[in-house]
Amino acid sequence: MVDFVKRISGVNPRKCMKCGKCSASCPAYDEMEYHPHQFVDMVETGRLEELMNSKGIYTCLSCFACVERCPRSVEPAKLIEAVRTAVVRQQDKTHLKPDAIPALLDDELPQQAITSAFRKYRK
Amino acid sequence: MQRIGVFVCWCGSNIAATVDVEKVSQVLAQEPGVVFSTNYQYMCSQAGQEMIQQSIKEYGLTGVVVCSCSPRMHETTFRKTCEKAGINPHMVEIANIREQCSWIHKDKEVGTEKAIILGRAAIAKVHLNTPLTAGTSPVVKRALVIGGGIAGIQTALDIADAGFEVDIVEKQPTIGGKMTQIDKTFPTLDCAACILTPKMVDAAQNEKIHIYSYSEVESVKGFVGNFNVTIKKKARYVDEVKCTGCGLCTEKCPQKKVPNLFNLGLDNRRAIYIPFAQAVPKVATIDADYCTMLKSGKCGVCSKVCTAGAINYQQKDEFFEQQYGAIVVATGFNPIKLDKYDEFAYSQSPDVVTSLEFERLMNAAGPTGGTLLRPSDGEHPHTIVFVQCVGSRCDDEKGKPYCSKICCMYTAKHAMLCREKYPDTDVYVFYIDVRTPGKNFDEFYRRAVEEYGVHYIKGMVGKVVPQDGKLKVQASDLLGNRQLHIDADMVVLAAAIEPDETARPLATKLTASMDTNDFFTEAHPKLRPVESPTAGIFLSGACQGPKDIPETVAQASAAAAKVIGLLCKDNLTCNPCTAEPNELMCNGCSSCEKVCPYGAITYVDKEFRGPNRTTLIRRVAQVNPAVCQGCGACTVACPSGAMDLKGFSNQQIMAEVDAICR
Amino acid sequence: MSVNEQFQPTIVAFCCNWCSYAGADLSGTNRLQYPANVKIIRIPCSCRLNPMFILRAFQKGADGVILCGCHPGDCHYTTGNYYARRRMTLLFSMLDFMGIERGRTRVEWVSAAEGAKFAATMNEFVDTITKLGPNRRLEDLRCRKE
Amino acid sequence: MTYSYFPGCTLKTKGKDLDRYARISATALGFELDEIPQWQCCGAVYPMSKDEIGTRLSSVRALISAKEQGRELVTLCSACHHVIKRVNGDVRNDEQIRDKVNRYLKLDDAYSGETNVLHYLEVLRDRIGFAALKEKVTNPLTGMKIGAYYGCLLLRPGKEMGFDNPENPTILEDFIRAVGADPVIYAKRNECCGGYCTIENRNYAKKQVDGIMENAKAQGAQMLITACPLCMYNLKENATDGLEVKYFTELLAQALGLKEE
Repeated sequence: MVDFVKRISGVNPRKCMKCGKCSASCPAYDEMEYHPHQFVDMVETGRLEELMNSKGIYTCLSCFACVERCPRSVEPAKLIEAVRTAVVRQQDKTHLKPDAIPALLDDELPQQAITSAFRKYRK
Repeated sequence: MQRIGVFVCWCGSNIAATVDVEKVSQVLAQEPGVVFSTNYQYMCSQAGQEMIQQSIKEYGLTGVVVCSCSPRMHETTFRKTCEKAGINPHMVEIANIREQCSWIHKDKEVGTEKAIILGRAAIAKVHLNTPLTAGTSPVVKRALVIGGGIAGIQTALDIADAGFEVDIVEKQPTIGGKMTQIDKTFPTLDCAACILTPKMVDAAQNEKIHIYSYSEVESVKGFVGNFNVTIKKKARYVDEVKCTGCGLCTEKCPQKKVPNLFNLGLDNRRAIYIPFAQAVPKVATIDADYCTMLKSGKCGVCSKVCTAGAINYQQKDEFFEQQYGAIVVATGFNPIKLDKYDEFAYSQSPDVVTSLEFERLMNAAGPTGGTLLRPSDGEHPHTIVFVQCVGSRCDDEKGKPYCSKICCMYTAKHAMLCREKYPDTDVYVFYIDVRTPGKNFDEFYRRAVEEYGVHYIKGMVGKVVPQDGKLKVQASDLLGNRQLHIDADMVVLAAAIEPDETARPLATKLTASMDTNDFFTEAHPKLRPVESPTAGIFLSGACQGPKDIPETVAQASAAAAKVIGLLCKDNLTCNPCTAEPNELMCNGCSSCEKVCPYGAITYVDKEFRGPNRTTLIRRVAQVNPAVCQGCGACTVACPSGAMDLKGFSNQQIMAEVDAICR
Repeated sequence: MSVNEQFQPTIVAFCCNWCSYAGADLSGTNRLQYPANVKIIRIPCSCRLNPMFILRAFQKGADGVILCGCHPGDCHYTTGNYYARRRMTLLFSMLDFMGIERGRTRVEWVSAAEGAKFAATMNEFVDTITKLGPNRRLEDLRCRKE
Repeated sequence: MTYSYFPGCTLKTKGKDLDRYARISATALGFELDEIPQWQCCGAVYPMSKDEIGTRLSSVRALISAKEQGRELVTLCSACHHVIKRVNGDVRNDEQIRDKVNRYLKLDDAYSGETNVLHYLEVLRDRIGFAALKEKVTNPLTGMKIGAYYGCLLLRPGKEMGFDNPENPTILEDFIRAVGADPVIYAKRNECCGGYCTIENRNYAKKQVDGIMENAKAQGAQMLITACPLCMYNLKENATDGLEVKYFTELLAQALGLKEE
């Protein structure tokens, strides 16, 4: 599984020097129980189970601030996406069900938001 | 037929672990001409060398092959060994079975086989070796130091002390370099100017030292012992001899809005200026980019106020040539540009400064007179955030891959000085690692934490948002596992340092090599740290790698010692591996003359015996062995094959090719 | 085919003394592996390489020849590598004309600091030559062993 | 000059203004936007996993359409631009993805990333030129203090997008100057607005937007402009006490005197 995450993300967590730039840049820091720098470390040390059960993987905005600023080009956002992909591809692990959508809508919400959320939260 | 001895070295286990040295010496013993073959634990040791010498005498060897480490390591050693035993040093060949064999292969069989082939190639070459005698060339007893910072000054002072002439070429109007901009020095906290300016004065007053300020090296020709350098003296529009340095012009000049580069643009100066009060030489310089007189021909105030009549708007760049025996590079460093790291808002707020700017803000001679004030509003800052490793230790595309080395210590110094002068300030330092390997360095850092109450936080700053006169700092605290939000008054960035931008073109002029970061490479990373691989070029200070002041001074003196060692000699032994034409084959076509980068080849008319007792006069090439450096360009250009290179002759190289392909 | 699997090419590498030979030493110092097929011959400068040497190597059964020199502009002798570059361009186009695969010869600039590049280049080159198979066109059969 | 044009789903519905003003301004500035036939939604988020091929296909189809027309492809919505530009980069640089995409689509002519993807703003900057734009302005918005809101998608990752300096962009500021107004620089102009997470967690988006608004106001902005419908939504709907937000194309049309009052 760790290999799968490394392969589809294309990230080498070994490049991380544990400087904390990603967690310093992350706008979603307070929404996550495992923060970006921990994320990288947990993938490296194989603690994937905890990550996959974490709600934090759905709060990453994919804003690429960590990717842009990481001095070692580790690209934590890609790891988070890979773990989330690994989860939502499992049966019954869809995070957002179509039935739930109408309740979330308002008149102004752009299609883009729904499409994005669907792409991020289900397969 | 040569009588060849083969000596296979184990290099402890370095070679013996992946190469069966016993087998190598046995197989090579079967090669034609080999009369003796053996192996030994350390061939370069005293005992090993004695063994070689004894064998030479015992077996009457005429040639020696040593299978050992790289010839770049011990070729000279073994040549000397053999010379003492009475054979020509150029009858020795090294088969590199360590760097190019045992260290790169894991399989013993493969390594052994390759070692044998490399040994055979060396034997094949020795068969064709001829005794060579080196000529000599005279040494010009004068040294050039490029760069007049603390490194260049120290090197020049030491060389001058030994009694040799030294010229310093400095591109700025004054010598002194980066150290003049620094306030205090770690870990002793003594004032930089107090220890530097006396040295600057020493250099200026020393009879043996000549300072060319506001000058640059234009071109370099020649070789060790005899460099011919063209120096460009840039027009400063002021007669250096007449100017007394009174400074009246710098007060009267009406062009007041010129960024003061000495203070890193934190305040302004005039278009005619003396960088700072202790400048050496203390001579005014006109900044041509801003001077109204030079741009539009209207003004001339400085010329009117100058009682010495030193102003000369017609001055032009001057070029002159000088001969040197040795050249020292001391081009130093600069902090990197920060446009790639604007998450720190460096371009958006004047209160985000680099550490060097911070030095100026703390300096008594700086723009604020030594009181720490925010550049934006001149208020005292109460919360200061220091960020380390800005642009250092990065992936190649994100910044500099190396550690800039000095930042941890100067940041600790800044933090400590802030807390000492202004105990009401909160000081935060964000670090990845604190690196303090130096005498009294870690003690210094601990003092900053324990006695001065500086908050050291393991983490990084991710974003700085200037808002409402504050700098909102968003950062990570990895040990506290939280994201911090600090309202700071100032943010200080420890920007990575990089070699000066003049270093790369200079390296090309000197044919000195550089690493991928544009730092000069040394001849050997451990054993010859102050010499460049190019003979006669020496390295001093941060041009070779990031360094603090004590290290820079140590290296500067070391470089001086090497220069003195060179200049002490009246003559240098030349490289005996020079080109040599076979006059009978030379047809005088001049092909070789055209490709020679040193102008070592000339043509002479020579008498030859023709058929039927006639005499012919033919034009043939002649090589000056003192000038020839032995590159071999001419040997390939020669259409008739008359030109050959001693020590690397066509026959020798082809013998090696044959031995490898056999 | 098993013959191809066992094929161990003979490769001659000419390295200039100042940059590439030092680069090769550095890759040794850093213990970077490359195949033993590569045998290095030290020459003072890449411009010392007479095209004749390359032909001789092929004649004697080499399967690939590579020349390594200082980066353009960094030559110890100022301009030697420029000469080498021009000469090799000519030689290679002649070899091409003769039907020798373009991959059998190569020029690479390796500085004294580029141990990793040296090893990587050699790995690549050995790979290329192994794929190309033995050099038969230029080999002088009279020189063949056995 | 005619460019192939990919409007994207939102520009046909909630983001109509962004599209409409862009088209009329283009005509006035002397270039045409030719909508590519039968385009499909780009998917709105870039699939970061290397093994996602299906989600990359709609972008590739759009890129191929432009290639067949022999034109550059212009996008307007930040999200579409981000996705299409990066997918194009993948096809160009990642051999595996290129191979898989081509096999899947069974193309007669292999596609390997030949199309050049431009954002509308890049057309203004690099093809028209802001100086030329300035000359065409008939109704300069003098005295308006406008903050540019970039968000994340246009700028990052800087290496792949190649749009502007990702930490200190200037393209929208230059645009604001060109239409006669004064740009206000504020640091949070490249902070994320909360994106799609607003669907699940509105408070979270609110926090982001309030921070951005506060920063822009403190620096003196009277209005924000953006190129992204989702940023627009978040900035408008989730701000506690927000500034007015407009699409940059509306401002452009206004300055060119094309906007009906």
